[in-house]
Amino acid sequence: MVTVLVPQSLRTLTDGEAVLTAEGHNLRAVIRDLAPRYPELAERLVNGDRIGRGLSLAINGDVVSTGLITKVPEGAEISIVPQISGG
Amino acid sequence: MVTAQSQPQSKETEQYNVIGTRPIRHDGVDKVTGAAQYGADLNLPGMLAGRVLRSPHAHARIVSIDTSKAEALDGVKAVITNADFPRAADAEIDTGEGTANLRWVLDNVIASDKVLYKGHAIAAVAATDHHIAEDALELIEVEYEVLSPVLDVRDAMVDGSPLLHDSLHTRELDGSTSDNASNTASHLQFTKGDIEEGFAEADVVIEREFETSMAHQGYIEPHNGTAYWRADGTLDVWTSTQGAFVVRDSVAPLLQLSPSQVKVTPMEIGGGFGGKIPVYLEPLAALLSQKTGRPVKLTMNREEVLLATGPTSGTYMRVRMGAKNDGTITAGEVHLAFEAGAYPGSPVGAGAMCSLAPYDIPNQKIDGYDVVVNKPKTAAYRAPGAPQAEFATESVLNELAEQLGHDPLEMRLKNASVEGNTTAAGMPFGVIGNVECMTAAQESPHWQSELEGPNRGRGVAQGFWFNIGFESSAYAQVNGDGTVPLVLGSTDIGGTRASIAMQLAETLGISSDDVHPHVVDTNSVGYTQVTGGSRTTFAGGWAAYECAMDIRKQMEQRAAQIWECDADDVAYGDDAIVRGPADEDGNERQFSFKELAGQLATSGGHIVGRADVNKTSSGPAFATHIVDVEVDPDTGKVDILRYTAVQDAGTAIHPAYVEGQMQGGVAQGVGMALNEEYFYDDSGDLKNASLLDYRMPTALDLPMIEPIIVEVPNPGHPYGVRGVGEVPIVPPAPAVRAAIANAIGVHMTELPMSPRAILDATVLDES
Amino acid sequence: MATEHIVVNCTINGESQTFLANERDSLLEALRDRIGLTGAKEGCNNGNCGACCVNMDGRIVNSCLVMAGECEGSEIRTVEGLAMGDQLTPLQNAFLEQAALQCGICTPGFLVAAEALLEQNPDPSEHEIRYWLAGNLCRCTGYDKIIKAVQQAAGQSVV
Amino acid sequence: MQAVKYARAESVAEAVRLLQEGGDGARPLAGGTDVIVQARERTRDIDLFVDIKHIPEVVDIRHGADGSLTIGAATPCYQIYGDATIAERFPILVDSTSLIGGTAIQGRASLGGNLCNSSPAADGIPSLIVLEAQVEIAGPNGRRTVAVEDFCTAPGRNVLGSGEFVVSLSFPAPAAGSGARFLRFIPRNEMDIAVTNAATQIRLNGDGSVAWARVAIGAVAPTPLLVSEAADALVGQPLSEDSIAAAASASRAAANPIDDMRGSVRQRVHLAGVLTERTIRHAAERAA
Repeated sequence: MVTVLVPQSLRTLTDGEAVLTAEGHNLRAVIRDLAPRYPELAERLVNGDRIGRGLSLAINGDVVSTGLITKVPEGAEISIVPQISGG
Repeated sequence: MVTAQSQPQSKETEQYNVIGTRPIRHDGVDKVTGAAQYGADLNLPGMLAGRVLRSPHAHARIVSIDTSKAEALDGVKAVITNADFPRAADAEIDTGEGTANLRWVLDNVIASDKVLYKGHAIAAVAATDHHIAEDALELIEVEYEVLSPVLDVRDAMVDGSPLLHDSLHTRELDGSTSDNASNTASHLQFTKGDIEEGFAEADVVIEREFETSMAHQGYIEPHNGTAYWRADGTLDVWTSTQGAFVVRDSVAPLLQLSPSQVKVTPMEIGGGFGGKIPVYLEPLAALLSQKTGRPVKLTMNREEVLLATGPTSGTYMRVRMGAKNDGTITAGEVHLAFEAGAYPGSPVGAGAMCSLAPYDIPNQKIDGYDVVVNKPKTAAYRAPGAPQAEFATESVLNELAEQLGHDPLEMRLKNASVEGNTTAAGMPFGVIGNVECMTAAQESPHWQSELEGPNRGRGVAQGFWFNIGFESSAYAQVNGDGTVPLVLGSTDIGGTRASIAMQLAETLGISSDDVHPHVVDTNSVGYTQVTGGSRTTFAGGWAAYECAMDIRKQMEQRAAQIWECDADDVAYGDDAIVRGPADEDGNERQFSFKELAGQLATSGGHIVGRADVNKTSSGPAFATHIVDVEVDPDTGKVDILRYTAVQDAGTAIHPAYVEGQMQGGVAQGVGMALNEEYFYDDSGDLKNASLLDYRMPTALDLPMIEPIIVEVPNPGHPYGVRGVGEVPIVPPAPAVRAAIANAIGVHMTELPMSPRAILDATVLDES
Repeated sequence: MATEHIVVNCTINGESQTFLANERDSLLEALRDRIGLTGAKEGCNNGNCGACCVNMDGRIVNSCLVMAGECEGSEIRTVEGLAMGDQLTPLQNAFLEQAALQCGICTPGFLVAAEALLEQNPDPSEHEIRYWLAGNLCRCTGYDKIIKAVQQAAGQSVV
Repeated sequence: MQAVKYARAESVAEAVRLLQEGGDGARPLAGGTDVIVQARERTRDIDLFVDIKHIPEVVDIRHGADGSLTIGAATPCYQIYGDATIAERFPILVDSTSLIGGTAIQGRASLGGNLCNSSPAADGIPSLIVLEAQVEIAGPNGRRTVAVEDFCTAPGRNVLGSGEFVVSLSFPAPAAGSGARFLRFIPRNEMDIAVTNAATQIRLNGDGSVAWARVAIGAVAPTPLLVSEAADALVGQPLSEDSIAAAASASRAAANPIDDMRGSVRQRVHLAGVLTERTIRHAAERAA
């Protein structure tokens, strides 16, 4: 099981839920697992083969750069954050 | 005067042979003899010189452009406008560390129907000589319908203010958009706990408003771009960029080419700080080259750099924080409105996530707004968004400590984020050096010293930045003499050839002088992300590590082949000795790296190591800065008397260049704190577009900057590296503000805290 | 707006040179575009950054603020003329050892300016170094290591 | 860069002839630190530079037997502040010339150029005014002399007519008991245009009272200003907090600045007072 932390701005898509649980070996699988319960969130998190527009996903605090196929370890915390760029 | 503490304090590095030493950088001799070739130094046979015509208005509709007189001028070979480009698709492209709308990228490169800031490109000319190209600009006739500009972020957010983009609607993070068109491109919000409950628990609550000006990266080398569109349809681009692959992946779709048709060669780069990630001139040079069949070099002058390339956002910010008498912070509320410039994309998201990150505050509410205004499109600038946001939050925290009578470092320690804490954005912290930086600052000679004299004050502030990972590649071959050419895709902006080569050398157990790093074009190395986000030594070093491990494995196999034994029985030691099983006579068999290298050619061929890594565990960076100032109360001028910068580097690969990043970040941060600002008049004309009036610190404006490197190794990197480049620009402004307050009792609310601003807040204050 | 060319005779890095320049060229443009010496850099083109610093008749000047025609009969020394073959000057070595450069674009100007300082003041104070170099902007280093490199080249102990 | 030609004059007469033939687009070229930028940025129409640096009397420093001084208009700043006699007798000229631009600018920039550029914020002109400098001008009708405070007429404008240029600046010998000081305020410590600047020359009687004074301020009006009211507030009495404050107040009253990116009206008026006060104190120290 993994935990998905939903920021305030996205809780409109989860009926106000801030912490979700899901199953899945990679990000795509986790989002698929969420889809029946939170279809709008799942739709927002995916854009074709990519993570949804303007968003990044972080696993245990590390922003992923390998997209939806990134592996998710058991017990991980997944954060949904806006895209960050560095200088 | 303070002198540098030149060695890292941690003993961690003693386990290494190369890491932690200070070799001469590999590209050093070229750079002290004038031999290094920067973008503008390129000279190709038959090359034409180009110049760009720019808008004199901040906001106007382009009614017509007549280039005929310019085209008729002797020596002019081509003139282009937006109409000469293929129609850009309404698609997202990868611009380095994020994405951008292709149509907006093209419109920023060269305006289509509207100009959105003074200096917006309108047309480009190629001529036999740059003097002629300049003459030609004066012959281009443009008719404008001048529109009212929007120059202030709060004005821009008001309903009914002039709109930059009729099609822009406010987008929430959840994907919903506003009904009406707006200059507010997006809004995001993070919360944690119950903010009102948090304030109810507080004994003291402080709320402050802040305004900060746009500020420029200020790299000394202006932008440049040279292109040669060959008869076979392939395009060569040479440019000063932080990311050659990003240039390729921007230029190709703008010109509707395949990435395989575009080769980008990164020239030496004269500074970037985030500002040399976007493309400006390269697509123009390419199209001019296509039209003329000759190589075309475009260069900007300084005025163009300041007018039309990415500064960082000006802002309006409001922060409210509450704490108990014992110093526990109970609530933090942050409102950030960031100027994006002419197109959406300010770093407000990062600013929002950084704003309270150093502290474990149970109740938080953070709002961020990305707002377009008639100023140049902002670009990344060293820890984008963090210097502004943390200026606001650190300033309020310092005032809370002052009001409660707490030592500002003690109060920070009491509330510091540690491993396991989660930020309001839902990001948990792993192993971080937040507390370690604060403690090292407390123990520093600077903090332990007394500051005496009238109008003098001391300030302190903390800084946080994420750091990023992403993709990097490395190839290395082993030569017969045991030297190792290393091929990299990362532009070397401040010593990364050395810091990456040192990690390869460490892994192979050889001297860094035996590694010869080279930065090559996009066809000659695997995909490598920008030199930015404090990622290059982290990710490039990791690629070098894996590349070296690949070489080690192949050398074990080769030794086994030579010794005719099982490869599993051969081991490459960290001392660069390859050991095998004893021979039939019981003699130990081993090769030194050089010995085995010498036998490669005759034992089956050479060895090439390669790696392409895509890592995420970049490890956040923290810094604590202490500054002493003296304020002249009659003139409002602030002098920096002493400065100490503490920072967690994870592991300092080349400590001298780590110190250099820290010192350089301080200098930029002090510039932002004291004098650097975009000064516009009401018409949107930037009045200080020169290095005379855009006042970056000179050698006479700074003391020696004492660096203290803390090393809390990043468990997510083979050598514990954390990025170091960005976080040191974060604490200077709030630290200087606190020092000014300590000196003269006035809490400034704007950046820069220029002499004018300080006089207005003191002797000329009429309120 | 006709463009005319002028012939200029001068000594550059010890060699006498005759070159053809556009009459509108600055010394910086002549060095870079006509002679092929690209060590001096254009940072601002109006005398405010020092990246184009060269030595002209024994004084440092911003080569962007000298017309090519003014160089007739003068002696010019650029960053390319500092080292003798592969023998770097003590200042060049000090810049490398002190890590006094990051991106390196300002380095040629700093070297030319600091060499001139040490010629006329072999033992400058920190303030004298900072004052002399105030017209040379560096955006990467915060100046700390540049000052130390000059101190090292002056034979001063550098911590 | 505009299409600008370059000509080198070997004599005053040749310079006058070249300038006259060149008409409105001809400009004398001394250090070039302002005029080359103006031609490059096309802020002024220039099609001919007449280089006056090869005319001996335009680039030299002459000390008169009576203690007077003549400085060729194109003499670069570094030669002025490097002249031991100037440093001893006219230290205020060192004040001004050592802070115009950076070292590389000082290798070229000149007081004559600073004067002829006629910027309200020029860092040379207030010092010239309080030293009572006379400007020697050569032109088609021969030579004439103008008091330096009458030279500038508006920002970037001055009394020079067609074919005229400044040959030299002459300074009377400083009287015994006199001292002078120039200060400017800039946000950085170097490489800036003055937000406001000021110069004071003061002569003290043996009893410490002020015998004579001259105060000038810059960047607070279309031209650098001679503020006689400030001097009047000092003369005839010992220097006191009150008299210095009165002089500062006179400078504030005389200041009529603009708001721009370099300073606000209020800031400049305030600084005119601060710098007047400071230059008076420093000038008195030098006089003592």
